[in-house]
Amino acid sequence: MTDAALVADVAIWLFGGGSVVAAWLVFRTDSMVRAAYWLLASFVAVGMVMVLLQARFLGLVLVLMMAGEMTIMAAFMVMFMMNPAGLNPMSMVHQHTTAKVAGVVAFAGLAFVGLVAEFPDRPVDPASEPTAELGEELLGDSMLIFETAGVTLLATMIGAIAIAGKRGRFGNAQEGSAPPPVDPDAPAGPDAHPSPMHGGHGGHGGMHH
Amino acid sequence: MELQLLLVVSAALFGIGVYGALSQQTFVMIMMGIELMLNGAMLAGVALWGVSGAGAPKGQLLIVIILTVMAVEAALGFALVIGIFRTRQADMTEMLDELQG
Amino acid sequence: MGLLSAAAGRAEVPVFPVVGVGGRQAAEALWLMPGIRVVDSPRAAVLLVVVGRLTRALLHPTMLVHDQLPGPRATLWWPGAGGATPDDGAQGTEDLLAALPDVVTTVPGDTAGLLAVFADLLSGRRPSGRPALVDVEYPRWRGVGPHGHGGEGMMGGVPFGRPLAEMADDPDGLMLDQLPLRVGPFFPAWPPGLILDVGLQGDVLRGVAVGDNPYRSWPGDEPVGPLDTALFLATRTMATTVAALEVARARHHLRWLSRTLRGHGLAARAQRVGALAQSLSVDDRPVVEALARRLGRDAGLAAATSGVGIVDRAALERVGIDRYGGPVARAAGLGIDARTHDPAYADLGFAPVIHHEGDARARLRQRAAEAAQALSLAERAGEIVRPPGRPVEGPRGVLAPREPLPSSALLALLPDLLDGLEWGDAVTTVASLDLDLEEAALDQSVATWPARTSGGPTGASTTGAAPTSTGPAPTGPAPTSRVTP
Amino acid sequence: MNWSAPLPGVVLVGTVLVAGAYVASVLDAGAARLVAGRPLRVGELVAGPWREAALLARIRRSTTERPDAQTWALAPALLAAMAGVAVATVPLAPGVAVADVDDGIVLFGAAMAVVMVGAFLHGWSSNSVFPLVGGYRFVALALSYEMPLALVLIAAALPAQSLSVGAIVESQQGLWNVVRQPLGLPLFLVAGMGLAFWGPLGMSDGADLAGGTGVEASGPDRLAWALARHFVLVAVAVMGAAVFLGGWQGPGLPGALWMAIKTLVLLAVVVGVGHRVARIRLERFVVVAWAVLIPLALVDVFASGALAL
Amino acid sequence: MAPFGAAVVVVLAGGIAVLAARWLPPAVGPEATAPERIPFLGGGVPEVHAWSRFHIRYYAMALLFLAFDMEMVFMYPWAVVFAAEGAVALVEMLMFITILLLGILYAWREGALSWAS
Repeated sequence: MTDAALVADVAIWLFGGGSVVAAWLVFRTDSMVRAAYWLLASFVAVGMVMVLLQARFLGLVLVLMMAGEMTIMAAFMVMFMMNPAGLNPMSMVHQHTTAKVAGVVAFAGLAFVGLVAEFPDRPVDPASEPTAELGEELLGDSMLIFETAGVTLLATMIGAIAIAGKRGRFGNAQEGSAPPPVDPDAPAGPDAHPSPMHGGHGGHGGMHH
Repeated sequence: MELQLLLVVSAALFGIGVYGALSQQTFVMIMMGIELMLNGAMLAGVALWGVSGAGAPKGQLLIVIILTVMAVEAALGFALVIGIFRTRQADMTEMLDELQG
Repeated sequence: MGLLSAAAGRAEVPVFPVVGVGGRQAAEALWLMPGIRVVDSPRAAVLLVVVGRLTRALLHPTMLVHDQLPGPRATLWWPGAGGATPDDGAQGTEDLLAALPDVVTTVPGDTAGLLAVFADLLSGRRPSGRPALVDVEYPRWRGVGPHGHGGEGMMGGVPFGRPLAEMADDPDGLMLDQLPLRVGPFFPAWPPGLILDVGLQGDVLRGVAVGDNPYRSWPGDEPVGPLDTALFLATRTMATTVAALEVARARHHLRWLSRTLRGHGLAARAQRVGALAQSLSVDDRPVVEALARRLGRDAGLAAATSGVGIVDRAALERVGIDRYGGPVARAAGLGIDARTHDPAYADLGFAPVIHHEGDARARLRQRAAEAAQALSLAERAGEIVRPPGRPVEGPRGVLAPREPLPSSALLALLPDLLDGLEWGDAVTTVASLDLDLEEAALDQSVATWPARTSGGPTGASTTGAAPTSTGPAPTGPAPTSRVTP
Repeated sequence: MNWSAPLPGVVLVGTVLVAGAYVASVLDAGAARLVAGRPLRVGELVAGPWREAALLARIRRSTTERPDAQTWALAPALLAAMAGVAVATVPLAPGVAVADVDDGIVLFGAAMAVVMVGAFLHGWSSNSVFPLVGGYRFVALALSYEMPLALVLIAAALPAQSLSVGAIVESQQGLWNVVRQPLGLPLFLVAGMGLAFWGPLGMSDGADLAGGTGVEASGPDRLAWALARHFVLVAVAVMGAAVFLGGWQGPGLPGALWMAIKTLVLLAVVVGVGHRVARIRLERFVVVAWAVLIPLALVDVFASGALAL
Repeated sequence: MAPFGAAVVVVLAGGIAVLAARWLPPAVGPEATAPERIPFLGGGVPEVHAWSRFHIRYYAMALLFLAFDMEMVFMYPWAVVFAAEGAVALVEMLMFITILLLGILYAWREGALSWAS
C-alpha cells in the first residue's frame, strides 16, 4: 500500500467516524443551532468520504447544498422550537425506548447485510471523469428524469409557497388576522419598564460603587 | 474490507436517523432524523458506486435523486410546519394529536 | 510586547461618545477630528468621551456603557461643550461622574489631551478604569422537574439571570416571540437621548413607545441648552441678519445630512459634508447646490430611503405638525413656512421648497434643497436685518411666541410611524425626522419659549456656534432662485 | 515546487490572504480619505492596518452573559478557512496552484456557502439582539446572492468545458471573459460584496445595528472577524481576476504579477463602491436578487452557452 | 487526490490559525463582571435573552431557495459536457430552467419575496 493510499484510507475512516459522531450529537444538544450544524458536520464528513471515493463532484455539491439547507433548518428550528438555544435544559423526546430499539435494529440489520453480502470488487477508475459522465447521463439516457426533477421542483416551490404563505403579500394586515399585539408584557409605555436603576432585572440591576 | 466498513458507517447513520425520527417530538427534529437516514443512504450508494459499481453513471444519478428528494422534503416539510403553526400554534406532534382529539 | 504597545498607541483612537446636555455639536465634531475614530459599539472603544452635562437619568446608562468598554479603558469628560461656560452646571455632573472611576476632565475638542490619555493607557502608565457597576453573582441554573426542564416548564424561570421572551401575535399569523427592548439613550443610530421601548418580533418593530426624555432630569435649575437652534430662538429678543439665520439653517441641514449619510454606511462622504457644515459660509452656495443635486440623484440613497417612513397629511395633523410646518411637513406637500409672510424676506422672492412623497427620501431631498436655498437667500439678503419678536422659521419648523417647540410634535409621530417597520427602515425613519431630545425636554419642562425672560442657556449669550460671518455681500444682480414651488 | 504539498500550499495561500487583506485595508482607508476630502498621508495609510491590529490585540476580550463561546470562536475561523480554500483553487501563476481540482468552481461554491454558516454563527452566538438580527440578515442576503454567484461561474466554465479554475483561465487566451461575458463580472462583484458583507451589502454589520454581528466582539475577536472578512474579500477578488480577467495571462510581465495587478484592480473597485454607494435595504436587495440578478445570471449562462457552441 | 488533500490542509491551517489568534497575548484583565457582560442596547438593559423564537420574515424565500438551489446540482455537470453535446444540451437546460423560473415568477407574484410590513 502506498503512502498516498494509506493517507486516503485513514482520511476515510476519520471522516466516516466523524460523520457518525456528529450525527449522534445532533440529538444530544439542547441548542437548535448546534443541532442543525452538527447535522451539517455529518453531511460534510460524508461529502469528504464521497470525494475520497472519487465521487468528487457529488461530495462537494453535497457540502454546497447542505450548508444552505442546514442554515435554513437552523433558522426554522429556532423559529418554531420553544427555548431554541437550550437555555433551559430540556428533553423533547417521547417513546424513547421504542426509538432506541428501532434505531439499534435498523443499524444491526443494515450492518449485517453490509458485512455479509458479497460485493464484486470493481473500483472506479481514478482517471475517469465522473462529473462529465454524470452530465452525459443527465442529457442522454436520463433526460426524462432530469426534466421530471425540474417539474418536481416547480411543484415543490409552488406547493411550499402556497402552504406557507398567505394569499397576497403576506404580512400585510388582512381580514381576520389578529390586531396588533396587546400583550400585557409588551412595552406599553415608559411606565411599563421599571428603570434599571430601581427595578433590577434578575439580579443584574447595577448599583453604584 | 473498505466497502464493508463504509456500509457499517452508513448503517450507523441510518440507525441514528431512525432513532431521531422516532424519538423526537418536534416536526423539524423529525425532519433531521429523516435527513440523517438519507445521509446514510447516500453514503452507502457512493460506497457501492465507488468500490463495487465501477463508477456507473447511474449510481451518481441515484445520489442526485436523493439530493433532490432531500430538498423537496425540506421545502415541503418546512412549509407544512409553517402552515400548521399558523393555524394551531403547535409545533409538536403530540400537541397536534391533542388538538385533533 | 513593547513593540506591539508602541504600534497600538499610535493607532486611531476608538471613541464611544456619551452625549449629555449641550454636547451634541461637540460630539459630532469628534467625527471630523484626525486620529480619532468614533465607533458604534462600546466593545470597540477604548475611550468613553462624556460630552456636555449629565443628568440623573443618563447616569446609569453611562455607567453601563462604561463597563461595556472591554479595557484598557478610560473616561474623558468634556464639560461646557456647545458654547456653554465650562462650569455651567458642572457641579451637578461632577457629582454624578463621581460614580465613574478616574474621569479625566479636558476642554471640548482637545485632541491632544485625548491622545495623551490614550497613549498613557496603552503604555500602562495609566491603569484601566475599574468597573463602575457592582458585580453580582450569576445565579446557578440547572434543570429540575420531570423532563429536566428548568423548574417552571421549558420557557419558565430565569436561566442565567433573565427570563425567556414570550410569544405575541403578529399580523403575519405566526405567533412567535417578541423581545421587549428599551434601546437608548446612547444608541448610535438614534439622536442622542432618544429612548424607545419597542417590541422586536424578528426584525420588525411592534408596539413602539417613546421612553422618558433623559434630558429632563437635570439636577440643577437650568434643564437644557444651548440648543442647536439657539440662534433662531434668540430672535425673540435680538435682531439678527437674515443672512446669519439662513447660513445657520443651511449649516443645520448639512449637519443633519452628514449624520444621515453616516447612518447609511457612507462615513467618508459624511465627513466631507460635516467638514463643509463646520466651515460654511455664503460663498459655499455653488458647492451646496451641487451637493443637493448629487444627493437628489443618488441611486443608492434613493433605494435606501424611498418609500420608507411615509408621513402623510393625516399623521401630521394628528400630532399637530401642521402648525409648525418645517421640512418634515414640506416634504409631505404641506407648504407652510414662516418666511412666506416674514417682511424681512419680502424682497427676496421667497417661495417654500416642497416635495410631495412624504417619505425619508423626500425629507432628504427637502433638506438638501433647503440648505441650497438658504445659502441663496443669504447671498441675496445682504444686510437685511430682522427685528426681534416675530415668529421665525426654525430648521425644524415655525418657532412662534407661546407655542411649544416642534421636536415634541415630531417625537409624537414615532409610535405610529415605526410600528411594523423593519429595524433598518425604522432607523432610517427616525433619522429622517431630525429629532432633538434637548429641544423636546425644554418644551416639556419650561413650557413655551417666550414665557421666560431671562437669558438662560437658550438666550442670546449662547450663540457660540452661530455664525457671525455672512460672507461678502452679493454684488450684481441677485442670482435666480432654484426654488421649486 | 510542488505547491500541493502541505507546507508550501499553506504558506502560499496564507501569504496571498494576509498580503491581500493588508492591501485591501490600505486601499479602504485611502479611498475613505479621498472621498472625505482629507489629505492622503501615505505613511499613516501604510502603517494604519498594523497599528489597528496591534491595538485590537491589546484590548481585552469581552463576553456576554450567556454566549455560545465555542461557535463564537468558530465563526471567524470558518470564514478564514473557507477564504483559504477559495484561494487555493485558483492558479496564481502558470503551474502555481495549491488545489486546482477538476471541480474547482464547485469547491469554491461550497466554500462560499459555508461562509454563510460562519456569518450566521457570529451573529447568533453572542446572545445579543443586534448581532442576532445581523446574523439573520446575512442569511437572507446569502440566500439571495448565492445563486447568481454560482451561475456566473458556470457561465465562465462553459467555454472552458471544465469546472477547473485553471481550465477557465486557459480558456481566456485571447479574449477575457469580462469581454466575452459582459454580465459576468458585475454580477460576480455584487455577489462578492455580499459574501464579504461589504459596502452597500453590509447590512449584517451595518451602522443601523450599531455594527450588527460584530457588536459584542472586542479585541482579538474583533481582529479575527475583521481579518476573516478581508480574507473573504480577497478570495473574491482573486477568483474574479482568474475567472473574468484572464488570470495570470497578459503580455510582458510575469504571470504572478499580472494576477496581483488584476486582483488589486478588483479590490480597488469593490472598496471604491463601498464608499460611494449607500447601504441597500435588505428587502429591496432580496427582491432585486431574485427578480433581476438571477434572471440576468441565467441570461449570462445561456448567452455564453450559445456563444460557446 | 493531492490537490484535494491540499485543500483540506488549507482549511485546517486557516481555521487553526484564526482560532489561535484568539489566544494572542492580549492585556488579559480580570474576569468580566456581570454588568460588563450585559449585551449592548445603547445604554439599556435587556429584559430577556436575545435567543428566542426569531420570526424570520423571509421564510417563503428560504423555501424557494431550497428548491431552486437544486438546479445547481444539474447545472454543474451540464456545463462540463455542454460543448460536446451541443445545441440539444442548451435546449434541454433551457427547458429545465424555464420550468424553475415559473416557480420564481409565482413566488414573486405572490409577494413571497417581500417583507412583512
